[in-house]
Amino acid sequence: MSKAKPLSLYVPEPQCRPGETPDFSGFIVPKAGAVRRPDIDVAPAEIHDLAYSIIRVLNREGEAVGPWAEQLSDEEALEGLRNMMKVRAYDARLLMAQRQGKTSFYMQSLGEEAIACAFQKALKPGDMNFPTYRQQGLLITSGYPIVDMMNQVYSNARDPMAGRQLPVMYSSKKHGFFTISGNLATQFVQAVGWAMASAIKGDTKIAAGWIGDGATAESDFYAAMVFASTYHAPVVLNVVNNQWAISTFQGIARGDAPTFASRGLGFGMPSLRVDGNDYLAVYAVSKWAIDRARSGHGPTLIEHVTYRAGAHSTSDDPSAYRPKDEVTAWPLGDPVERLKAYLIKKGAWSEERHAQAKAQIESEMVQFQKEAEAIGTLHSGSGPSVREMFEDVYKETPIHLKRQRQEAGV
Amino acid sequence: MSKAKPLSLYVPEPQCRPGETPDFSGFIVPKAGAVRRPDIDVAPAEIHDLAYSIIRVLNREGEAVGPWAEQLSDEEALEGLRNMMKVRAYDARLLMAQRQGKTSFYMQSLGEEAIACAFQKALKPGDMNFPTYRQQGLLITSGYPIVDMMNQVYSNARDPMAGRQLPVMYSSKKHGFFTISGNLATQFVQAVGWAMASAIKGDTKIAAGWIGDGATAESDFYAAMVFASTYHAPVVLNVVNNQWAISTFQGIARGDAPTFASRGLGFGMPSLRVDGNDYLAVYAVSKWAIDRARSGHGPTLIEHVTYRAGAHSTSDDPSAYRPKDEVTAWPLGDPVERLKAYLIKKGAWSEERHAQAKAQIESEMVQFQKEAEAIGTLHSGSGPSVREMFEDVYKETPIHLKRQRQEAGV
Amino acid sequence: MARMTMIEALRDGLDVAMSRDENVVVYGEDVGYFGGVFRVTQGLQKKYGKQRCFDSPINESGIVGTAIGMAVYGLRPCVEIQFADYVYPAYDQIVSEAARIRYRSNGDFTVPLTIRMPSGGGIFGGQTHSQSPEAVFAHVCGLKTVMPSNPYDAKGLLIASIEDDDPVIFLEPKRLYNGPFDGHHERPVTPWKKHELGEVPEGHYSIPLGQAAVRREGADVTVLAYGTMVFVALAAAEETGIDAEVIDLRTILPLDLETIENSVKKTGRCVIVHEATRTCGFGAELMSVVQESCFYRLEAPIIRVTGWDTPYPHAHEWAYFPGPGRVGEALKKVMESA
Amino acid sequence: MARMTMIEALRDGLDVAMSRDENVVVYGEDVGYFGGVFRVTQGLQKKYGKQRCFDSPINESGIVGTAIGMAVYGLRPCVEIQFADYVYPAYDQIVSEAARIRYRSNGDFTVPLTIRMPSGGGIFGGQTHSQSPEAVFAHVCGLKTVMPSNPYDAKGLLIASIEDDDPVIFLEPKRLYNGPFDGHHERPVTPWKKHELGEVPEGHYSIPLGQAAVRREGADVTVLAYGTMVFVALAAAEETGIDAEVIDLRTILPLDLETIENSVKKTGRCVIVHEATRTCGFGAELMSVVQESCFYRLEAPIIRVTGWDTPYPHAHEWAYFPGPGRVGEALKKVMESA
Ligand SMILES: Cc1ncc(C[n+]2csc(CCOP(=O)(O)OP(=O)(O)O)c2C)c(N)n1
Ligand SMILES: Cc1ncc(C[n+]2csc(CCOP(=O)(O)OP(=O)(O)O)c2C)c(N)n1
Ligand SMILES: [Mg+2]
Ligand SMILES: [Mg+2]
Repeated sequence: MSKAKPLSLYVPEPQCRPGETPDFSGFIVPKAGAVRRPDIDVAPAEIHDLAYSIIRVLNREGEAVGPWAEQLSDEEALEGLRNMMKVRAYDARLLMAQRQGKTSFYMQSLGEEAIACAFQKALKPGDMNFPTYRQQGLLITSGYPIVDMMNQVYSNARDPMAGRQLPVMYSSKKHGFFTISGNLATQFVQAVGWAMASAIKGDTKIAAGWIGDGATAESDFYAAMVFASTYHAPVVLNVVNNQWAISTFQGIARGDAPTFASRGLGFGMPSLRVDGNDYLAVYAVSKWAIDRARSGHGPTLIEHVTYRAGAHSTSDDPSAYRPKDEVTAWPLGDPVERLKAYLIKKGAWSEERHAQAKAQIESEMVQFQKEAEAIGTLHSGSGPSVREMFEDVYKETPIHLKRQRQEAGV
Repeated sequence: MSKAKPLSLYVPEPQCRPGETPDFSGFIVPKAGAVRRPDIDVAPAEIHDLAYSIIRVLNREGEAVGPWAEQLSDEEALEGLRNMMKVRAYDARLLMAQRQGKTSFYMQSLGEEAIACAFQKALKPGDMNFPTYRQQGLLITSGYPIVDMMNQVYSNARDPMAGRQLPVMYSSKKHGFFTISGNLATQFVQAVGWAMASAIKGDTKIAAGWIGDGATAESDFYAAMVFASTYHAPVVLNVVNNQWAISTFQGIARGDAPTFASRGLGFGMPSLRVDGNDYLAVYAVSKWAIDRARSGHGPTLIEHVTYRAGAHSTSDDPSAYRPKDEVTAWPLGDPVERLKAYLIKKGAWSEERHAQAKAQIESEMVQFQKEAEAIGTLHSGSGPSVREMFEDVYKETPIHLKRQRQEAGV
Repeated sequence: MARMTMIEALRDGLDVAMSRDENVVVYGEDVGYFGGVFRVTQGLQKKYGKQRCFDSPINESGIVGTAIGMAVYGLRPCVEIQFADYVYPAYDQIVSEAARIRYRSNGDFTVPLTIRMPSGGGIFGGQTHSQSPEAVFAHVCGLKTVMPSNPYDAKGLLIASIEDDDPVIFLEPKRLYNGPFDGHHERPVTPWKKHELGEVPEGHYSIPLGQAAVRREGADVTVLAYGTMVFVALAAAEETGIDAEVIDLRTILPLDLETIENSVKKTGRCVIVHEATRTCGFGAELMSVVQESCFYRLEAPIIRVTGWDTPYPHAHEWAYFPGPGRVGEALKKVMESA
Repeated sequence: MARMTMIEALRDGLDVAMSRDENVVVYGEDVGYFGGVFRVTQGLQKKYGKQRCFDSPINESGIVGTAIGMAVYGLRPCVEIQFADYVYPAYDQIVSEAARIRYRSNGDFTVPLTIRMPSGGGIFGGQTHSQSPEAVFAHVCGLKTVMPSNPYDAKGLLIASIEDDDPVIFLEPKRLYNGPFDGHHERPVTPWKKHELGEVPEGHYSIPLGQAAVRREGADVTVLAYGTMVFVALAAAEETGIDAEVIDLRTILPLDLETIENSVKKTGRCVIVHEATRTCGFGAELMSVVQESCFYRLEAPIIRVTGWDTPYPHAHEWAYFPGPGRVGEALKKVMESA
């Protein structure tokens, strides 16, 4: 090297910003059915290519094709469709409730419903999810009472979290749903530890970690992979790449790697990328990784490729940082529409039945909501006792906290 | 999956333990000269194979072969040899001084001298290393006064760190050597930030991060790669894989990945593996990565493969956890012996001149040591003023600290 | 002179610092194009370019760690942690590195770094958007810790922090971003443009770190407060009619010992207010300092009014928040004693 | 009954806990085959197998994070952080997760986890092998924090911590590992086998968390200490001839308020000793608690004797360490006052 040119800092930018035309031409979508399906005990080194492609089952014609297809009966697929519709209807109600001032805050999963709904379907009772705030689909699919979810969002007297947690931070051991943390990525490591515990005890349960594209940049994402790789933990590590982390496009977290799945390769971990808006593909890939973990072959990293169709949260307005119509340009479509089209094509479903089901689910939600609101919402009706504020800091309340409770007069 | 078998926790173990015969048969050593040499602006995706091999220049016959050879003149190679000999002699003296109670603690770099010495040679003035405690070779190669290193090890009145730091935790901005931290891996991220600053300012300086195999497990190793990858930071990220992290073999940190270099692949970063006991190879690979960074092509991860021939520190006794003769079985030999053999084979050096040089260097070290000891050692002679304890906590000493200094009566 | 919100004042402070010194760089999560979730950095990327104001990956250790490297290089980074609740992943870089590099290198390397973060509750943010972690920084020597209570101070202290040659933790009481909130959450919000401390001079000025401000002179009792609690304390004084001297610390560390000691020596009584959990909070240090230097002048036990030793709850935000009612009770109690 | 070093007592405690409950697992850096750099876990891997005692990668956040997951599963992990100075990378997992999971899940998930770590100075470990970080844990509700001062307590408290259903930070004063060090570094080391607190019963016993021990009864002044400072305080009492009541806190949180308050109400004077830096250290909380509940009984200002607000220096270890000389001066001063 002779005299070097001045350096300059490279700062990645998304394809387009507000006012520009959405452009996904750089986003390569392989044909449905094109990616091979290895055995679950395959050596990770032999499937590096799967980290750079996208496993897809549903093609544009609404057919399920290729080696990852044909895993679910029509009944099962229909149940999946209903679950996704429930999640969407639930989100819509609560989003409106927040706008009406009935709670402080809400986060929806619009456009990403297939991922949590299909994954939960592939789990067994006893398995444990370590979710983020955008996996309400896990809870709804596992049959957690929707009215209790609403009670929590309203922080009312029946709030299962006793008014302590933010609206969407659910918890249910019984439903294999670990208490959501407000802190990103911490739960990814805990999932690995939980899985290690299952192995230490000689059980057959597996854990699932969940993280967003943005949060993969957190150090705990890597801590999790280090431990999972070293101890062959029976865990499935899910990255939900919905393209955005609040206002930040996924390129800031991903850097120069072409995909998030490829992060797993340096840990000798099978790393797969799946069409996250394709219920059948998500189910098949999840099942593959879950079976692999349960049969002692260790961890798998899955990147679910999707798009955050809504705002980050009720505190966010995405029109400030991305084109409003980006969602319509998104090449992987809508998960509900795609599964619906598949079922209709197969003759197992129809536009009419769909419209009926939608109406029925929505009226159910209204019913639940009435039930919850009859108890209370954040600022009206009956709330949890103030005493609850002082409980469960420890198993037994120590003397200094008892004194404080006294001071508070409760 | 029908009924699953009980899981069990996999815990990796080294090839052999004390009392067993050292065995490196699983450690594959490619022939010197066998690995290709891409251009410095190569696309990272095209050189994944370099993360799984070992770049070597010196063959068993003491010849420099292959595309990475012929970078250094005989004079330069000789200088490298002398630097490595100095480091070794320095270490030996201070190790003994610690045993004699002249200081509290010491850490040598026996067997790893080529890495720091060759790397420093490839840097330019103004570049900055962010070293660990085992890169004294950087400092010695850059011409830092050895007597000052000793003054620090002795915490005497001339200790450049004023008695504040542990013996081996050197610092010298002037010599491109960032103050060593006792905390592993923190400095790796800082190196990336320093490199980003150089790019922000439009300068041409580059940074080098240093980390051990064990410490790659730390989260900050990954934080560094995330930032380096995203902003194309002009930094060289060095992993010194000396097979051991205190008593823990490298497999615990590495997990199921075949190499540490491969950790870089998921960040879209060129990731090279080099024979760390081959001065010429380390120089060539370092130069490649440094040139790449300086010409704006971004970061490189280098895994230097070596063996920690000594104890972890003076507080450690490796015979409790690894076979005593493992070092003799180590397939990559000794860096000093290998470079010496090369120079002798080329006719630029001889056994006699080597013996002479060794004696001269050792007597120089004795001289420096006398000089330093004339000032003081940890428990005798003159030490830094106690007032120093209260200085430099802040630029200006705030009132509460002044009061404490008064209370201490100094 | 313009009246500004605290957000505008902070933005103006960054703008002034960036325009005067090209070594000032600003980054953090969502800080670049969008301008931060509280919009403090809005417009800076456009004005100063992507190289000086940019989005970072979501990795707090990486944000602070890279900023340390930049500061060592010679820049003056001012980074944002999106909420103070999320600073803990960076705690090691702050405590083990930023705070100690000057000392351990004998002044060879220094870290002129400012770490901004919104803190405190009152916005129904629940346990992960409400914390006040000042105590875990105040315990660490080598750090300075600052918390402004109004737009004027916010700008002046932020500029001083950026110009300071040591690492500064800059806590922004987010409940004060838009107005001088006194804890009466049931009343309409007062905006800063109706408050004289919303007056923010144009251009450069700075408020020295380590100097408290007496917000209300009084003879009966000294109230030590900072951030949101300053207005709560003022409200409590008005409402109880007790002639309290309300001191706004502004800088938590180094502490303005003189102002505190002089005041307590005068009043003989002291109430300490903070929003953080009580045990081992910064109130304990304040109580100790007062006890140590004013013991013989104290006419009643010093009282702490603080957040309870529980996580910040969502539904019971106002039962948790140390409001004017609780502070008023403490004022009455400290006046009754002895 | 055998006399043991504190290392042996801790090992014995782990052994007892592991043999009684197969849910107890032990891991950390170098903890498995080698038995830890201080050899506390020596022999446990051999006895209980690799699945219950193993080496971990060097990642403190990973160690604590995985242990939280295991605890949630139903295990009782007892993990080692090699030095307390290296716990900060795990601070987020401890503060934001372990401490809050019971609360935020309304008791649905719990974290019976013990985090052991050697702390304190006196071994020429310099700034990164000498720290005492108890204050940054004591401030966090949901955590318990323990520091034994002798082999008997070490075993009993460790067993109690492992059996506790909440997360416990277990700080081991490494300078006491081999003997009851009183700060007279110039004198030969007394081994535990010459001290009655080196007597360690076989098998299972436990010392309830939250109970202090009065190490020396006295009428003149109460000394609050823990860990290494207990023996320093005892030495200072002997050497000054002041009839001090020396209280060994044993558990830092929850604090044994009763024992402390009763003693200070009796003596009317109080000296607090700890090795950590002063500002916002746990001594500030102790001083506050005593001030709050014993104000009218205090005859002199409470005094803190602590490490200085500087990093722990290498060469000046003994000028930094709060030795019996400094504690003795404080005792004299507190007796002279008023
Ligand atoms: C440790 C931490 N840092 C920052 C935040 C603030 N924060 C909340 S959500 C979010 C973006 C996360 O994006 P991503 O991981 O892609 O998930 P998504 O919201 O898209 O589902 C940020 C920065 C946080 N909650 N925790
Ligand atoms: C954060 C942190 N955790 C633990 C330690 C204790 N420690 C010091 S050196 C070391 C082993 C490091 O091994 P490696 O990275 O392979 O470097 P090597 O000593 O082999 O050069 C450990 C665990 C530390 N210094 N910092
Ligand atoms: Mg996202
Ligand atoms: Mg090593």
